[in-house]
Amino acid sequence: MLEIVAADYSYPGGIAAVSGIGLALQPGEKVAILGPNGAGKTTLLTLLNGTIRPDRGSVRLDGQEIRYDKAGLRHLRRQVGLVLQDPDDQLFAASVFEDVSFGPLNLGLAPNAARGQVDAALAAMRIEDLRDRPTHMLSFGQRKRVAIAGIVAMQPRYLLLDEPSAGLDPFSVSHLMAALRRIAGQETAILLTTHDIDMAYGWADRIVIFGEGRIACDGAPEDIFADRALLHRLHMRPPLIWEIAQAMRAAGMLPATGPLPRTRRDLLQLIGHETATMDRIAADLSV
Amino acid sequence: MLEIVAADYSYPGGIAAVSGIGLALQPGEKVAILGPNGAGKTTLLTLLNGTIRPDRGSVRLDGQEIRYDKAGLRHLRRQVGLVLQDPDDQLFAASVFEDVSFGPLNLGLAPNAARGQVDAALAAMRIEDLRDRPTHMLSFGQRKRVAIAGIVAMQPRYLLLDEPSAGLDPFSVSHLMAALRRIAGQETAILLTTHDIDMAYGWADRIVIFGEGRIACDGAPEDIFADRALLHRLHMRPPLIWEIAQAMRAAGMLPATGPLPRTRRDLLQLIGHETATMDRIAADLSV
Amino acid sequence: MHIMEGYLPASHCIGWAAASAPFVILGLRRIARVVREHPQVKMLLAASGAYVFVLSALKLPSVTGSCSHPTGTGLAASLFGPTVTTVLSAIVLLFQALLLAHGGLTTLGANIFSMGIVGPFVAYGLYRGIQAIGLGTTIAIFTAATLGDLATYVTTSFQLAIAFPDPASGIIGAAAKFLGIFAVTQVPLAISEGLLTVVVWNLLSKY
Amino acid sequence: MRLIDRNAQTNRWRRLPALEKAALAIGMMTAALCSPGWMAQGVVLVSCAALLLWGARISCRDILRSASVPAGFIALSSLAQVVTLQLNSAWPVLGLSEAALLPAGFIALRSLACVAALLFLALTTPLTDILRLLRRAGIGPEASDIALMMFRFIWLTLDCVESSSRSQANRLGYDGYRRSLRSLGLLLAALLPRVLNRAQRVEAGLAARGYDGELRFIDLEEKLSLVRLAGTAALITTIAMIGRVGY
Repeated sequence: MLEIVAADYSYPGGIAAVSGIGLALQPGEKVAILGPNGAGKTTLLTLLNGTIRPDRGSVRLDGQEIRYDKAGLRHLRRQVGLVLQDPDDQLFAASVFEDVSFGPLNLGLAPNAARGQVDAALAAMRIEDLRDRPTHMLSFGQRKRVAIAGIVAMQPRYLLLDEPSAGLDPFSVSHLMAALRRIAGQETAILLTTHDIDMAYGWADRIVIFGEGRIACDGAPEDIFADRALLHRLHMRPPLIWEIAQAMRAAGMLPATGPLPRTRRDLLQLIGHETATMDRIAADLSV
Repeated sequence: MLEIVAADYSYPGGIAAVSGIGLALQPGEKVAILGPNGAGKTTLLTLLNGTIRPDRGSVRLDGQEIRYDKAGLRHLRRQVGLVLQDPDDQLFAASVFEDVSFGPLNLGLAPNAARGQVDAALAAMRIEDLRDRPTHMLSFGQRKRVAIAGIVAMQPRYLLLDEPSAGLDPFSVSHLMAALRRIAGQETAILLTTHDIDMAYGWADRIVIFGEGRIACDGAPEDIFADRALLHRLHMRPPLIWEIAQAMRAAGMLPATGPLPRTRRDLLQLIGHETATMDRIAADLSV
Repeated sequence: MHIMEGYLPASHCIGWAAASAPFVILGLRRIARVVREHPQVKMLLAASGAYVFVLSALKLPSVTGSCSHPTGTGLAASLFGPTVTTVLSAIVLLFQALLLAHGGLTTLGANIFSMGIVGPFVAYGLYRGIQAIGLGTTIAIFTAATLGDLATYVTTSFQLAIAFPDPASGIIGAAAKFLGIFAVTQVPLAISEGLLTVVVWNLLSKY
Repeated sequence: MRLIDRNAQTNRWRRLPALEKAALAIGMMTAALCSPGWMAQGVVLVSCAALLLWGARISCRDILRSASVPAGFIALSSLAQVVTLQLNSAWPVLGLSEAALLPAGFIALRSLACVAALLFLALTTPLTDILRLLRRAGIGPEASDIALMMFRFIWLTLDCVESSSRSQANRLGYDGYRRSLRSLGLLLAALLPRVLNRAQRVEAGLAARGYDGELRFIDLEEKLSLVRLAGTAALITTIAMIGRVGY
């Protein structure tokens, strides 16, 4: 388990970035963090991976408080991988393969083992075909996937991603989320930040909302979005699908019980299903 | 009218960015361009503002083909403002006010007149409070608004924006779109690129879809999204609101005629209205 | 390695400023000429200057474990030639004084002389010379960057020695003292900078 | 790295004319540099500290932190001065010169006073204001435009370097000397094309705003005040006279 406990962090100059935040990430979980620009989401990720050190509070891995010396950070970063928002900050080597092998080689793996992990990461991100391409000739979406592969190749148990879907077209986003779903299946926990509430609602097991440097709420999507007063205070809107489904339920167009649809497909099916039922009823009546 | 006619452009190295594109922008219009990463959307904007010159074809302002000498470009850029995606590519001065005053001064305005246009632009973008702040100490969302103000202060008749909503949280996006709606009201045409299909659907009078360096379609939102085969070929999905409304209409939950809802609020009202009607009917029946 | 604000007597400050001025003016003229022909060079030089500045503010891993800052002028001189590097160095030194309080305004002339003139010219001369002999680019770049950096440090030590001669052994003795004291950080730094410049150069030539 | 700039951008005196602040700083620096006596240096040191603390309202901690690096260098150089070196015997002999103690102390104090004057300027005045001053003084539009853009590019480049080195550290790129050197080399090599590319994009971005080769904007500086200038002149004259006395 990766935890942050009662942590404060202020930027030089005294501006508080986060205060009193606490969060625990269980193996295998899929968690999405929402919140406005500048609310402290990125700060949380960099705290969790030891890049910055909390002014107060602590970060714990499997119950042990992490140490900020070389060995301690090395231990932490083997298990906690962080993908930054801008892929250009993360690609250095001339070719995709070389770049993705940077992490595994630094882990001290033998060339053959490293090669295996690189190939696995390229396969997980579905970019085997980019293997030998020069990094400076990739498109934005490709660079983004290569940057993620660079961390995935280190096989962290906790994968943190800062705005992985930012700047991608919807088709690339759905590909990326599918890749993250495949990776999360293998005992890896994923924690990502996003502005895309609908995507978060369809993907995450758990949603955390940040507001003004604090964690405003943390829980199952159904519970979070049911609290209208809270969302209003945070200037947030519930996911469109959730809101429409709620309105339809209130209007009697969807059954009053049962799980709410999470994705576009779920909702459309539900509407179609209802139609089918209504058609059947209508047919029954007309008999 | 700002037009581009049968234009081709290839990047140095011979990779075609756009080919045979044609588009006309009328004063006062609100147009959104959709399309995957790398389809040529940004290239179109830079062609329209004379930053790059088409290999074939032409760009015309009010029927006159533009000249690419100093005076010609000066004339074009007085009327056609371009806001780049990355605000850091457009900001250079030390403080917000100084930076926004750059464009108006370049137009040859006297300091006092320039000052007035700067203040008007800061007010239009609702960033009067940032007036005195150093540019390199602003957040991403703030820099984005300052970059737009820098162009708005030049009071162009055609305002082009490359991915204005990218990287912004939903609340900031709705603020930004409201600001753009205010500006568009004043005889200014706005053309923007985006990946946010739902936002485009709610905001634009006209939608243009790019695919592989060509304009795949251009027209009213209702017509564009009705062509399922085309969208499928372009790996695009219709807006969620449109799709749900269609499904509900097909299921008989919404009336078969009348305009489709464009925004979240429209749709929710429509669902609520239907409920009210049904309640009324139920009440009538029970009488 | 810079001489701090107020460390040199007024006469030395004026003297070194006068010695540096012609080089700076020469470089400015050259830039003005190039900018007139290719206006976009202005932005490229600004970006390169920022690169050199940030490079000089980076902490460099050092073999002795201590951290120090490279000058970056070896790389700049190899890329842009020595006269342009002099102007960029002058701006970088002004910025270092006003953004980091490294060096100073009164000692600007002396620091331009060591870091903006002697360093780049030595580096550039070695780079061209060694290439001409045919010893290969890697050796040329390493030697140029390392000795360019060392030349800056030797010059600074002599500038201090002329200002503060040793009561017993004069300027030579004083220079030996300054060289000795700063050698602890500067010699490993120069080697690191040489190695780093080679790594960067080799990677850049791949693009 | 951002400490001095942050204060320059946010202190209470940031909008005062750069000319006034520069006149005060350079006047005090000159007075300190040219005074043979100890007292003038002390007065400069104290006045600068007082002006920074109570005038510009800069925190004591930030002043000390920005002075720490130059102070370290001054200490190291002074060490070289108090040590003597005998070269005329068979071996070079190091010794401690008592006679050199006093002059070395004086140089250190003078240097500290000048650093204080430099910090007064640096901590109260945004660097771009100083560049505008230099431009008015006639250093040529090329150099001043390059310097102005360089200032902007420095922050962009620094952001890139910080994120990039963080990302390399995330992938364990800074374990050991060899790996660190290689990682830093990779970073700098990837950075240069990025920075040059940025220059091209900024060129296009400014062109969209009517850039024709000259950077101009309306500044927010306050008007020159004769009262403040007179005060400055009086302070510097007093320090120069104290210096003349010779203590």
